Amino acid sequence: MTATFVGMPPFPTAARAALEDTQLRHNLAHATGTIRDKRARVVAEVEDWEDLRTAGAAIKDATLANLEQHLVQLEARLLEQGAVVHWARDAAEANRIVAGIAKSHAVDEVVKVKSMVTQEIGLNEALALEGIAAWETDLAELIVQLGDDLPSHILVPAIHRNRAEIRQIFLERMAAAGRPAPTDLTDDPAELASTARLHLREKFLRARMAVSGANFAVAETGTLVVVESEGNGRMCLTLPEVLVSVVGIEKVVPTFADLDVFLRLLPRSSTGERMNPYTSTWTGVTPGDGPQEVHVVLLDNGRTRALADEVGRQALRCIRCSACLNVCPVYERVGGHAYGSVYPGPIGAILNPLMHGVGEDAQTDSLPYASSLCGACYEVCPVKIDIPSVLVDLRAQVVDAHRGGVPPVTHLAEAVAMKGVAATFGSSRRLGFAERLVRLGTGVAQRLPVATPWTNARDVPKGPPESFRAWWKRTDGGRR
Amino acid sequence: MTATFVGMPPFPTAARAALEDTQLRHNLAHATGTIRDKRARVVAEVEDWEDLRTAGAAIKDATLANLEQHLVQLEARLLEQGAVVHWARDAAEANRIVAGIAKSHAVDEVVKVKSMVTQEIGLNEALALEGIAAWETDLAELIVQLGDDLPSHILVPAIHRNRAEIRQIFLERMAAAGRPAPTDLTDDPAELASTARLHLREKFLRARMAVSGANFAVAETGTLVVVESEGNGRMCLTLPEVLVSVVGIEKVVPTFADLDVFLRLLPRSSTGERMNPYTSTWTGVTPGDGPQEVHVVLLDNGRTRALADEVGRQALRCIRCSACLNVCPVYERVGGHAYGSVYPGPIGAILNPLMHGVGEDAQTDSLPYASSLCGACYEVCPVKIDIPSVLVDLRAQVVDAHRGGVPPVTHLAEAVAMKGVAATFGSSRRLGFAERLVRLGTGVAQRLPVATPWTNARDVPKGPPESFRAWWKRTDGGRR
Amino acid sequence: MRVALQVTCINDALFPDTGKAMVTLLRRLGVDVEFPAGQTCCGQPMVNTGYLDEAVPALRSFVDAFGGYDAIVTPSGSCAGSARHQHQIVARRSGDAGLVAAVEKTAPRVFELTEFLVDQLGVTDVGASFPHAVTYHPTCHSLRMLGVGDRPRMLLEQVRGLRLVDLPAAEECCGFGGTFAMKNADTSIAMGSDKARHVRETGAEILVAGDNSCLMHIGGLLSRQRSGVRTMHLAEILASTEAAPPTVAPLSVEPVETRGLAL
Amino acid sequence: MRVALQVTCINDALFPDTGKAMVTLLRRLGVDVEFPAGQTCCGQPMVNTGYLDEAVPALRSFVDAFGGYDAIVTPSGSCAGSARHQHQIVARRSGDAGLVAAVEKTAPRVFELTEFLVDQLGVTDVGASFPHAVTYHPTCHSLRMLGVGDRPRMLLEQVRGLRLVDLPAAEECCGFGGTFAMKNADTSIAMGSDKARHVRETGAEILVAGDNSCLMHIGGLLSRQRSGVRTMHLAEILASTEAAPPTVAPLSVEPVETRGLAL
Repeated sequence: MTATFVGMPPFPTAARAALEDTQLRHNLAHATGTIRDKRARVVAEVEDWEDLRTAGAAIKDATLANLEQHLVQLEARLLEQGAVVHWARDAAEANRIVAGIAKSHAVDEVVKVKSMVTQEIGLNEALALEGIAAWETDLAELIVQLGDDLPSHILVPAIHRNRAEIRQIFLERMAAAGRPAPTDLTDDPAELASTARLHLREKFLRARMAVSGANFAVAETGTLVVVESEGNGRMCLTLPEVLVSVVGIEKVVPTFADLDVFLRLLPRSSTGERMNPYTSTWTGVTPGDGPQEVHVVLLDNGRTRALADEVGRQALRCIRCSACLNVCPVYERVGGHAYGSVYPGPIGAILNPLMHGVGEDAQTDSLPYASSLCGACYEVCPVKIDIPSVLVDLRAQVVDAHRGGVPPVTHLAEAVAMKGVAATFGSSRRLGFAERLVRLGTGVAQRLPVATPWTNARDVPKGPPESFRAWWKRTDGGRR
Repeated sequence: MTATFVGMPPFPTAARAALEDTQLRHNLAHATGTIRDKRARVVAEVEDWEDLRTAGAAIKDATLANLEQHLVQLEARLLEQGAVVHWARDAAEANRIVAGIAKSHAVDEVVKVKSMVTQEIGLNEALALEGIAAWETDLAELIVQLGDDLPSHILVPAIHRNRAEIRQIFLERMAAAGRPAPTDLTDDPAELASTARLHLREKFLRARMAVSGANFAVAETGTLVVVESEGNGRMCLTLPEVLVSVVGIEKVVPTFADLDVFLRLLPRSSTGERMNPYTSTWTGVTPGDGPQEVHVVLLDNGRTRALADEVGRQALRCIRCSACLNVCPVYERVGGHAYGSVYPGPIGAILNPLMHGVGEDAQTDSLPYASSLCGACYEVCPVKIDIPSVLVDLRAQVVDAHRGGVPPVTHLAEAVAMKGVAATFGSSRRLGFAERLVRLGTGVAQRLPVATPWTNARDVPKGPPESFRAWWKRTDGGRR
Repeated sequence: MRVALQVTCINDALFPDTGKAMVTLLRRLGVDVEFPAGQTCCGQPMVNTGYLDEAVPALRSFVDAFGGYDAIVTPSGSCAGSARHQHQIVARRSGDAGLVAAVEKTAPRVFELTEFLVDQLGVTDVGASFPHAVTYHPTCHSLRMLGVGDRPRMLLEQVRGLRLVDLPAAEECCGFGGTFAMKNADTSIAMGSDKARHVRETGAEILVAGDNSCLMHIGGLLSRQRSGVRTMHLAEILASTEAAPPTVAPLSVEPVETRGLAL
Repeated sequence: MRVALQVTCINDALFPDTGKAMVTLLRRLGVDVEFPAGQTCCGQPMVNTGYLDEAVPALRSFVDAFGGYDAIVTPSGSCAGSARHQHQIVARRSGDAGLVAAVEKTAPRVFELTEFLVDQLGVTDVGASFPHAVTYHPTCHSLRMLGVGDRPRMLLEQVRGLRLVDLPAAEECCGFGGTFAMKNADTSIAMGSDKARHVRETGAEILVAGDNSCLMHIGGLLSRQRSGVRTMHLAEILASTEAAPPTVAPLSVEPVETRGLAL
C-alpha cells in the first residue's frame, strides 16, 4: 500500500502525461487559485510584511551560517530534557534508527504525522520491510496512502482526488488498514471526514509509537514545533508512549523570538490563514504527560551538500509553506507528481538537485528547466528565496556537469548549437550573416524536426525581408 | 473612386485574409453580437412570429408562382400613374437604360439611395464611363464610396471601418466629391454625422436626378416602397426632378395587405427595431409634388434563372433583412468582402450561384461550401428560406457541373476519393477492410499533405486498436 | 420491439467506445439491441459535399441493414438528421422506386440516442454515475435539424455526482461541418477556437456532446492547446456507473520527439 | 547625453519594425539615438539555458558596443533584466577583471523603453495616436525583474484614440521562457493557451507588450487559432501617429496548400 517516486521520468515526459489528466487540471486550477487569492488577501493585511520576509530570511541565513553551533546547542538541550538524539547522515541511517527504536519496543505499527521528511527518506517502505506498518494520520496523507498513491502538493497532498474517488478509496481500502468504512458511505464531505476520524481514532488509541517530522526546532530550549490544521498531529504527538521525530538539520532556529517571526510568516503564506489552528510544542520528556520516550533524529541526507552551494544554499531557508507552488504557472498545470519528488513545484525544482547533485540522472537534471523563470515564486516566498536565480545557476551546473564527458544526444546537439551561437554573438559581422541565413531558413524551419515543438501549436513569424541592422546600414538609420 | 468585386478569389482564400484583419474581426464580433441580441429580444415580443414567418413565405411563394401576372399588373398600374416602365434582362441593359435617361436630361451627376441592386449591376461604374458621377447618400454607403471601398454588410456596409478611419476618409476625400470636411474635424460621432449631413444636403439640393432601388413594389397599386433609417432616402426620393428606380423582379408583392406582413417582419429581423424610422412610398408621378418624371426599371439579371431552380427558388423570397448574416458564425468571422458580392453571408452563398449559375468560375462555385450547415440562418430567416438545404443542393450542382468535363486538380482528387468512398460504403466487408487501413494510416496521416489543414491546429485522435465492428464480432456484442 | 444500433462510420472506425457504451446503456435499460453487420454509413459525408450519386450505395446498405427493425438508434444527431432529412432526396434522385419505398420505412424509425431514451423508452434517469464537472455542447444538427431540445440536459441532470456547467454561446456552431473543416480550414479553426475558449471558461473537466465528429474537432483543438479538458460522447457518460466508470481515453497528443534541442 | 539603441538579437532578426519604431519614437522626442553596429545579443539565451561560458563572447561585444554611452535603451524588459542582473554573474565567472569592470559601467545604464521614457525623459504623452482597442500583457521580466510597474499603462493611457482593456490574469506568465518553450513545449503551450484565451476574453484587437519574444509565443498561438487578434510591441504603438500609422504586419499564417481535398 505504498507508492514511490523512484524511477519517475524526466519532467517534460511526466508533465505531458499530467497535462492530459483532466481531473488533476481541474482540481489544481481551482485549488491553487483559491489559496493564491486567500494568501494575497491576508498578506495585504500585514503592513510590515516585507520587513517580516527580510527578517525571516536573515534569521535563517544567520542560523545556516553557524549551523553546527546551533545543532550542538539543540542536542544539548534535548539531552537535558530527557530526549535521545540521533544523527543520520542519509536516508538509510535514519530509517535504520527509526526501525531500531520500533523493534526495541516490539511494535508492529506506528502512527505518523508531518510525514514529508519521512517520505523523503522512504521510511514507510523501510519499516514495511521490517514488518512494521506505518499509518499516516493527516487526512490527506491517509487518502494518499490508502489509495496507493503519491502526494501531489506539500499542503494538500490529495489535491488530485475528488470526493467520489475518496469515498471509493475508503470503501475499498479502509478495512485492510483498520476500522472499515460504513457500507452506506456517501461522498458528503462531512461524512467522509467523520469516517476518517473514527478510523484514525482507533489507530491513535492503539498505537504505542508515533513518528513525526517537525516544522521547527528551537535551539535555546530544545523545543520541537509542529503546526497543523486537523488536531490529528496533536493526537499523534501526545497519545503514544514513544515519539520519534525525524528533523532535517535546517529546521533549527536559535530562539523563541526567532520562532515568532516564522509563526507569523507561515500560516499566511501557506493556507492563507492568519494563524494556524494547532501549534504543538514539546521539549524532551515531561514526566507523566505525553510520550515518556522521546527520540529526535537529526537528518542531513543532502542538506550539507546544499549548504555548500554558494547560490543554492538559500533554498535551506524554506519553511515548506507551499506559497511558491500555488503561484507557479507550471505547477498549476502539471501538479506535483511530475516533479518526481515529495518536494514539488519551484522549491522542489531547486531543492532536489541541490540535495542530490546534478549530472547523474536525467530526472534530477530536468528539474532546473521545469520553470519559465517568471519569478512569481520569488515574489511570494516568505523567506525570500530567489528561486529563479538558483534555477539559472543549477542549469549552469547541469551544463557544466556534462562538459567534457559524453553527453546524451540531445545535450550534445544543444551544446554544439550553443557553441555556434556563442561564436556568432561574439561578432556582429558573423551575426549579420547568420541573420540572412535565418531569413532564408524560416520557411524551411517548419519542415525541420527542430521546429516541431514550436509549430505544433504556434504559428511562426515570417522572416522579415531585411534585418534592422541591414535597414540601418542601407538607410543610414532612416535618414536617407 | 469605385471598387469592384470582380476578380475576387474563391471564398477560402478571401476568408483567410479576412480572418487576419483584426479590426474587421473586432467590429464584426461586436456588431453582429449586438444586432443578434436586439433581434432576439424584439422577435420574442411577437407572439405569432412563427405564423408571420409562414405567412411571409407563403405570400412570396404564391407571388413567385405567378410572377409574370403580378409584374404585368405592376407595369399597368405604374403606367396609369404616369411612370415609365423599362424591362431589363441583364446588368448591361439596365445600365444602358439609366444612363440613357441621365443623358436625355444632360445631368452629369445623380444621387443614389437603396443602392444594393445598382451595385449588383455595377451602375456607378457604367455611369462613370459616360461621364456621370453617382453619389451614394446613405451614410454608410457614402463612407464606402469615399473610401474607394466595398460594402461588407447588407445593412451596415461600413461595418469594417472605425471612427478614426471615417474621419480620415472625410478629411481626405470629401473635397473632391463636393463640400469638404472642416479641417478641425474630430472623430466624435455626432460631428462626423453632421459633416456628412452638410456634405449630402448640398448634393440633394443640387442633383436633378436620383437613382434608387426599392424594398417592395405593390402590384395592385403600382406603389414602390423604400424603408430606411436616416431620412436621406426620402431626400433622394423627393427632391430631384427625375427619379429612376431599379427594381428586381422578385420585389413585387400583390397587395398592400401583403406588404403589411413584410413591414412587420423586416425591421425586427433587420435592425432589431419594432418599426423602421422612414417608410417612403410613391405611386408614379404626383403632379406638383416630388419628381415629375418617374422611371421604373424591372430587372431580371439572373432572377428567372434562380426561379427555374426547384430547390433554390425560395431564395427569391429574400427581403434583404440581413438576419442570416448576423447569426452566421462564418460571416461573423470573415465579413462580407470574402463572399465577393454585394450579397454576402448565407443568403449570398446561395443567391449568387443561383443567379450566376455554377460550374463556370471558381469563386461562385466556392460559395455553396462557405458554410458549416449549422442552420442558424434558416432559424432566423423571416421568410423561412431553408438555406442549408439550398446549399447542399447547390453543392450537388457544382459537383454535377464538373462531372464528365475536365475538373480542376483538387476536384479531381476529391471526385476520385468520393468514388472510392462510395464503393467502400456500398459494402460492409469492404468497409471493414478500409477501417483496418485507416487505423494503420492514422500515424502516417499526420505526415501526409491531406492531413495538413486538420493537423495545422488540431490534434488527431489515435486510431483505436479495434473497430466497433471487429469488437462486436470478436466478443459477440460483448457477450463473451 | 426490434432495436438496431446504427453505430455510424466514424464511431465504428475511430470511436468504438461510444458504440460499446451504447450497448452497455441500452442493455442496462432492458433493450436487446442488435448490430446489423451490413451497415456502413448514412451517406451524409457524400451528400453534404455534393456527391449525391455516390451516396446511393451507402443508402442501399442502410435500408438493407436496417429494413426489418422497429427502431434504429444512433449516437449521432447528424447521422439521424441525414437519415430523416436527406435519404429521401438521394433516393428520389436515384430514380429507384424500390429505394424510395424502402427509405420511406427506415427514415422515420431512426432515432438519435436522447430521442430514443426520452421519447421511446420514457426514461431520464438511466442509473448513471459520473462524478465530474461537465459542460454540454448542443451540436447543430441535433439542435436544429432534429430539435432534441432539453432531452440531453434532462438525462445529464439525473447522472449521480455530475455537475453540469452552462456553456457560454452554447448554440453556436463549433465549425466542424464535415468537409467544411477541410475546405474552409481557417474559418473552421477560428470557429472551433472560440468554442474551445468557451469550454475553457466553464472550468469543466469534460465537454460532452451527442456527436463524435464535432467532438473530434473541438477536442482536437483543446488537446492541441494542452487545455486539460477532455471530450466524451454523451453515451459514454450515460453508460458510466460507480462500478464501471469509463476508461479514460483522452484524445492522444502525438508525442513530439525532438525536445531538448535548444533555441 | 549619448543614447544607444540596444535593439536585441530577436528584434534585429525577426522584428525590425520594433527597432524602427524605437528610432522614430526617440527622434520625435528629441533623442538622437545611435545604433552601435558592434552589438549582438545580451547573452540571456545562453545564460538561461545554463551555458554561461558561451555567453562571454556576447558579453564582450555588449561592453565594447555600449561602453561609451550614457544610456542604453532597449525594447525588451527581458534583455534589460539580463544586462542588469546577469551580466555581472557571467563576467565574474569568466575571471576577466576588465570585463567585470566594464560590466559595472554598462549594467546600470541599461534602460527598458518605458523606464527610459518615464524616468529619464520624464514624458508620458509621447504624441502617439492609435485608434484601436488594446490590451496590455506585462511580461514577467519587465514586471518582476525590472519592476516597471505602471509606466507602460501611463504611456498607453496618453495615446490618442486608444482604448485600453484590462487583461484578466495579466500578471501570469505566458509560458514562453526562452528555451522553456522548447524543453517543456507541452507546459509552455498550456500556459500560452490560457494567456491567449484571456486576451480573447478582452475583445481587444491588439495585444501589446514590451517584449517581442513573449509576443511571438502568444501571437503564434493566437494566429494558429485564427483568433483575429494581433500582437504589437509597445514601441510600435507609441511610434504611431495619425499621419504615420503602423504598417499592419500580422503574424503570418503559413498557407496550407492542400485544401479542396475532400473528407
